[in-house]
Amino acid sequence: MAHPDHVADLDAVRSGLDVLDAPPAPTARRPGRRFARTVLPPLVAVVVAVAVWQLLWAAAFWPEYKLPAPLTVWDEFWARVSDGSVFGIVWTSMHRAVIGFAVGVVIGTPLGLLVARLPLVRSAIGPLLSGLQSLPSVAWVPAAVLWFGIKDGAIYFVVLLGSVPSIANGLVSGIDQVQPILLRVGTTLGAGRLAAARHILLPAALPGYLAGLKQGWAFSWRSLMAAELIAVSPQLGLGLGAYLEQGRSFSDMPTVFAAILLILFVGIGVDLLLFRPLERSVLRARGLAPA
Amino acid sequence: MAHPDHVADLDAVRSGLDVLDAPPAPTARRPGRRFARTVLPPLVAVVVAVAVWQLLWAAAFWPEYKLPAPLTVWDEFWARVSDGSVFGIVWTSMHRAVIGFAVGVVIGTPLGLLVARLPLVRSAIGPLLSGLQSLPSVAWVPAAVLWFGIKDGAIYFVVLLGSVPSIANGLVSGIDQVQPILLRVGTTLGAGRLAAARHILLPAALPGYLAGLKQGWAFSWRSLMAAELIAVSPQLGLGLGAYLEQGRSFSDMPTVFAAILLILFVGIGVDLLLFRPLERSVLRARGLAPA
Amino acid sequence: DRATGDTGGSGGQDKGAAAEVRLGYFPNVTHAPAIVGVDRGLFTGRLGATKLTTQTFNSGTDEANALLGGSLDIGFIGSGPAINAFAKSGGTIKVISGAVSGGAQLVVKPDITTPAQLKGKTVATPSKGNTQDVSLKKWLSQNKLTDQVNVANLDNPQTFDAFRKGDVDGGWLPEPWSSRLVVDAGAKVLVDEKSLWPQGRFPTTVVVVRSQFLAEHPATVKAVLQGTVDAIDWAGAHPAEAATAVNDGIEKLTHSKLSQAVLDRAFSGITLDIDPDSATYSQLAQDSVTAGVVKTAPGLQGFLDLKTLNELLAGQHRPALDAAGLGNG
Amino acid sequence: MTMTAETTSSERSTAVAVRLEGVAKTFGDTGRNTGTVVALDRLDLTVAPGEFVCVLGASGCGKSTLLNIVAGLDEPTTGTVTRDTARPAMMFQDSALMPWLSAVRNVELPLRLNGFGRSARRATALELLDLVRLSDAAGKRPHELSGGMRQRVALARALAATHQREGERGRALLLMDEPFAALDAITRDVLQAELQRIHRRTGTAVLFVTHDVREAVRLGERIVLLSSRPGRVVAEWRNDGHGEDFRHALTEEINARLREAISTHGTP
Amino acid sequence: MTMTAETTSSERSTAVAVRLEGVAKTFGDTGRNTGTVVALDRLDLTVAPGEFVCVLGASGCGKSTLLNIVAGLDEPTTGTVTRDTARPAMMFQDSALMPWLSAVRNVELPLRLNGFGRSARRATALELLDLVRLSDAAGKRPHELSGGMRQRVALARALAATHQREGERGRALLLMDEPFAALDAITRDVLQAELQRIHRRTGTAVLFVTHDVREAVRLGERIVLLSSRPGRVVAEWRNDGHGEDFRHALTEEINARLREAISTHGTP
Ligand SMILES: Nc1ncnc2c1ncn2[C@@H]1O[C@H](COP(=O)(O)OP(=O)(O)OP(=O)(O)O)[C@@H](O)[C@H]1O
Ligand SMILES: Nc1ncnc2c1ncn2[C@@H]1O[C@H](COP(=O)(O)OP(=O)(O)OP(=O)(O)O)[C@@H](O)[C@H]1O
Ligand SMILES: [Mg+2]
Ligand SMILES: [Mg+2]
Repeated sequence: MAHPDHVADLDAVRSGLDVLDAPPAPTARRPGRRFARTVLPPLVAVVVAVAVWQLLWAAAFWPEYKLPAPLTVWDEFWARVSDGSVFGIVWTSMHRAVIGFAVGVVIGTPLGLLVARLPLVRSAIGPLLSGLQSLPSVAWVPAAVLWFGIKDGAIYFVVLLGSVPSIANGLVSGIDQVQPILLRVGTTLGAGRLAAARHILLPAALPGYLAGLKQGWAFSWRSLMAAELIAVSPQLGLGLGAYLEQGRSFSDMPTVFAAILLILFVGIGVDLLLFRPLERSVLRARGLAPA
Repeated sequence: MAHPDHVADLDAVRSGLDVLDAPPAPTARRPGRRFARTVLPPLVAVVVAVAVWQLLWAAAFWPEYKLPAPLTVWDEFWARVSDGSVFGIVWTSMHRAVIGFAVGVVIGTPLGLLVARLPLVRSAIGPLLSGLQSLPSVAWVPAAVLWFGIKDGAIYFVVLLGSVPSIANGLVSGIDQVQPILLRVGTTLGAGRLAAARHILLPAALPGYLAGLKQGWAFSWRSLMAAELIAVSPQLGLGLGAYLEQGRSFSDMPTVFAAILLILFVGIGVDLLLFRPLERSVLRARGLAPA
Repeated sequence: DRATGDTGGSGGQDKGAAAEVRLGYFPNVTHAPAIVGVDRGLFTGRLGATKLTTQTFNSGTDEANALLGGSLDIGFIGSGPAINAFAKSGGTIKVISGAVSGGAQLVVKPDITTPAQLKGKTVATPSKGNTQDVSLKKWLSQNKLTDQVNVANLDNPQTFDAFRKGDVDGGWLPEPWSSRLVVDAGAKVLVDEKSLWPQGRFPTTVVVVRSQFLAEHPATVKAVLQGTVDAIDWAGAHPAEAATAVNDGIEKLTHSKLSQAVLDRAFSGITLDIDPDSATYSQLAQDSVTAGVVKTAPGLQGFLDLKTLNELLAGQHRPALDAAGLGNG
Repeated sequence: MTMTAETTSSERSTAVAVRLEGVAKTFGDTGRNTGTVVALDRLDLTVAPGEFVCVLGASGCGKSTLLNIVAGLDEPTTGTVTRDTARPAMMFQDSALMPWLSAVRNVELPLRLNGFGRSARRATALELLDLVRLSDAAGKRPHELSGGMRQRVALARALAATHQREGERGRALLLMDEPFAALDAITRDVLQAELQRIHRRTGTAVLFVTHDVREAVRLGERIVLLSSRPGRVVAEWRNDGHGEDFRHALTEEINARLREAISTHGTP
Repeated sequence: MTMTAETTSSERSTAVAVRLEGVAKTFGDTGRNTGTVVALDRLDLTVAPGEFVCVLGASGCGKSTLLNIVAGLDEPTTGTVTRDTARPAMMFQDSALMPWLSAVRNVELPLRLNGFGRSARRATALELLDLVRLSDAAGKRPHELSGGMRQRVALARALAATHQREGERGRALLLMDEPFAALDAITRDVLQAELQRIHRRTGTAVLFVTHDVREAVRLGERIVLLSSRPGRVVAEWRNDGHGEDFRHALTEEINARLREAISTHGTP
């Protein structure tokens, strides 16, 4: 065993380090460390991915039209950025997705609550929800056009049919995992049906519900991309889905890749800025913080 | 208060009923009751939905081409059944979906485990997974066709890009909700990293993981539908996605509706026959059985 | 320093007849020669021991990608995707024959009778930058209507639905959709694209082949071309039967068929012909610049390779076709 | 099988807070062939209004099941439960705090559910936390508390649940399942005294499950012993004597009877 | 901050099973400004091989934290922990059974993790369940067990974790956090005797947290009293006398000291 004094010295150093490590109060250093921990690794991952791509391309395994050069894609991307059209494209899709998702949450949450808590409703429409989830969005496009016309209404219809079942199902499985003892506690504390849902069921199911919301967001976003293919017209504006389709219909791989990257960025951004912090705070508050 | 004797009588009757209700041993009656509880309500829901549809149609709010008559759809459906082609269609899609999903589980599970347990991996590729989830499957179709050709390979590529991120994300959020005490117990019982994953983490995360699998199945199924639109050939066979597209490309609403119904049926069937029983048994075993 | 493509140029040597040839087309009237040829066994008859595998597509882009990805050898494809794929891939594919020409119209609501009445209205085309889109935009600019008409890009079936619902006022559409709008939805023809081209001919469907396949298996390509010629000749001799045969072929592939009225009208609008209308491609490429969908016209040098076709024609004592300067030189 | 929460003033309902008659509870096989468990059988028990009844019994004899039935959380398989009180407040065997709420908000929860105003809520909750000696842990989440601290928060919460708004009918009933099991002797002492004070002051009827015979003798006005397999009342004592000696003797007697009750069964 | 699991035979490591020197543990603020909690401070404690040490202390004084540190589950903020034993088996304060495993499979789990064969596993597990008087609940899931039954399953599981395969080095160490808190007096009696028997037979060192002074006096060879805020060893007794009287006197003394230790602090 090491000499005690020496150990003590080392410990002093280490505990000194620990003080830096475990902030006793939110210090100014925090944002920097946080950046290093949350933003840097995905950035590194992206850089590595691009490097591999560049290598693959440089090795010329595949002809250019099969795998465009990163630079070509970047040029296309940058052209969209520098002429400003990228902001319009992202904004068009983003605001639709946000509205569609919000409406999906407003409809899906009570629906999920009903399905989870009323056995009859569960067995009647529970499987239907799962069935609807597996219906591809394109299936609804003809009906949407006929019923709602080439308007935003048709797009929202398709998006909602994608997001609502998924959000509802997420809530159902979140609720299914709630410890029954908490509900019994609620009853003895005087919670009625509604109060129990509001004060016990929903907060208790929150971690699972959040997971469902995340998947629901992915569903609405994908459905939106499909819905945006319905029509490209000045009234509807050019969204990400339509931009992707443009690349596709011109057999223009750089545009297709630029669109994929844009969609990825938006997805990653939403995850990093919205879902990740939400999840962290919810899990932290319950002592479930991830490793 | 009611007369005690009377109450006793009533109780005798009720407890008699209860004995029927709470089976002391698995009796032959059970399957019947189970049927009544799990299969009947969705059937009733379907019947109600069809009735409403028929009414809407009969009221002739909308011209026939906007809302086909249930009977017309049924005729189309029945034509496919009676010439036997429906089985081929469903089988083609079904076996691809099952294979794609199985491979997705095999890839997504260790991936999810890594993301959930290694903070570095989590911050590096966690957001990427969510980003990939929100990429519509059609985005991959041109690349898949170029890279893999018109083979099953292209279809599986698209399906995997849909299912893997979703399954991995499901597992991650399942693991995040595991009570840390269980992992500490595992450590004191002598579990190493791998053994802890196998014997504690995965079973503990099972309810959340199952929810993720369900969403993952929906994702693979939808991606499959998108992938099946690429091409129809004797080698590839006609799947549900291609069948739907046929209806779409002719603006043939009865076919579109028949395809939607078929996809719904398959989705509901998979839910009722696979996920529901799995969920029930997992939740039951933990005393979390749904209401 | 990079390869222009693993299948680029016409490298590779003649390896005789292929064991298998993979043929792609659409289940659509504009692909009539392919449907007739497959259905009546005209290709297999000419191919002998070579196995014919068919694949049907819904999107020209996917079919072009399949050709570029090497999972298809010969394809019947729209002229637009063919030009695109050629330009993007640096000559990985070539057009070896025409198949169908004509068959696109601007159909509109019956109360619109002059171009000027389109002001403020919405007209649909299948997708941005495709043949009909370019034609419409060029026509609009010629009529000084650019920016006064809303151009929406919609899948043809969606255009049909949207027109019936009243969301769009017309469409510049290929067959059979222009016929469907006229027959099933009461639209009227405002412009027939035929009237805009010399002799009323413009390429709708052409036959393309992977350059490498052509170099390695010219005999197989020749056999497929022979089958195409047979199909077109047969259809020319039996127009009514041909229409029915196409409809039956479509039904076999898709479980759906066109109504007789639509079929007849659509068939009368198209011409089955092996002539690829070589002279029009430079114009088509130029038009897309005029219409403002691309900035520079793609170079089409080497786009056409009519050698095999001309050999065939020579064998039948028919006049050779000219590549209008887009051949291999 | 009937659960009647009567408030009509019949001659009996004024005399009891809770009456169980012939109550039995069987836990059915949940499909894994482990057979059924008869937790309670033909159990009769009456709690008078304002009475403090302690329940003793071997581990697994059905005490928690009994409380659940009284609280109306479980239905008895047979038998009747009559309750003439307001909704009973219950303190569960495991503290079962809401993991997403801090200690003080856990205590506030019943007040909130019963419509108390924000400031009244906070004041009462802090008072109760002070009572259980946890004022300075008010802002902590359950996972940051020690086992005994969690139990004390649960105690404060159960006490908060007995608070009634003006105009609420029925007298309070408090069901407690080994509330002091995780506490050191001194804290337990203090809280026993507090509980007794509250009981005397408010006239709340208490049904109190414990394993500590001396605790039962200290607190209970009546002590009930359950047998196990099946749970049934096998002995009852009125704790109406006085002095250290009486208590000591009673403790000894109960201990002996408990040992006997347990050893007559194969498994304790 | 150093955790050394030594096996080299220095003169000291043969003499101790566990040695804590100047151990402190501070729980940091997790971002909600509730301030830091100093749970342990400059704590020194040694457990000799095969020794049975009982730890007493007020609720929330840091006993569970101490066990976690000894088990290596938490790192001390400062100080050194030396352990010369095999991986310690721990019984947590809340039973923490795996909810998806039946009672017997919960007990089998440590055996499985340590590579015992299937039949040996089952036999040992059933034996241990019999020891805790739960043979006929072997097939039940945790949610079907009473609180005391769950605690007994956890006890059986902890005992199973002390089983070592042949060739495993180090003597066993058993850490127990209020293992009998939820048990009735009689069952507790029986299990205390069993535990003592196992301790004597196998020479397992035991660090035993309890709130029951009499239990500590009955079981412990040494009894350690922790103060609270911060937790530190404030008194120690060797339980080396004999007879009922010695025990009674010791109990009284410890109780008095405990009361004193607790009342010197603002909150118990
Ligand atoms: N949900 C359940 N399913 C099946 N059996 C159960 C269930 N709940 C309790 N039991 C059984 O009922 C019996 C009584 O349980 P109960 O929890 O009432 O015991 P208890 O007297 O509170 O014991 P303890 O003092 O250990 O807490 C036990 O044998 C237990 O296994
Ligand atoms: N994860 C944690 N985060 C913050 N504080 C904690 C955490 N764990 C324990 N504490 C605090 O440390 C102190 C000691 O807790 P510990 O669980 O060790 O007490 P204990 O002696 O076991 O008490 P009990 O007898 O009530 O179980 C308590 O004040 C507690 O609030
Ligand atoms: Mg109990
Ligand atoms: Mg503790």
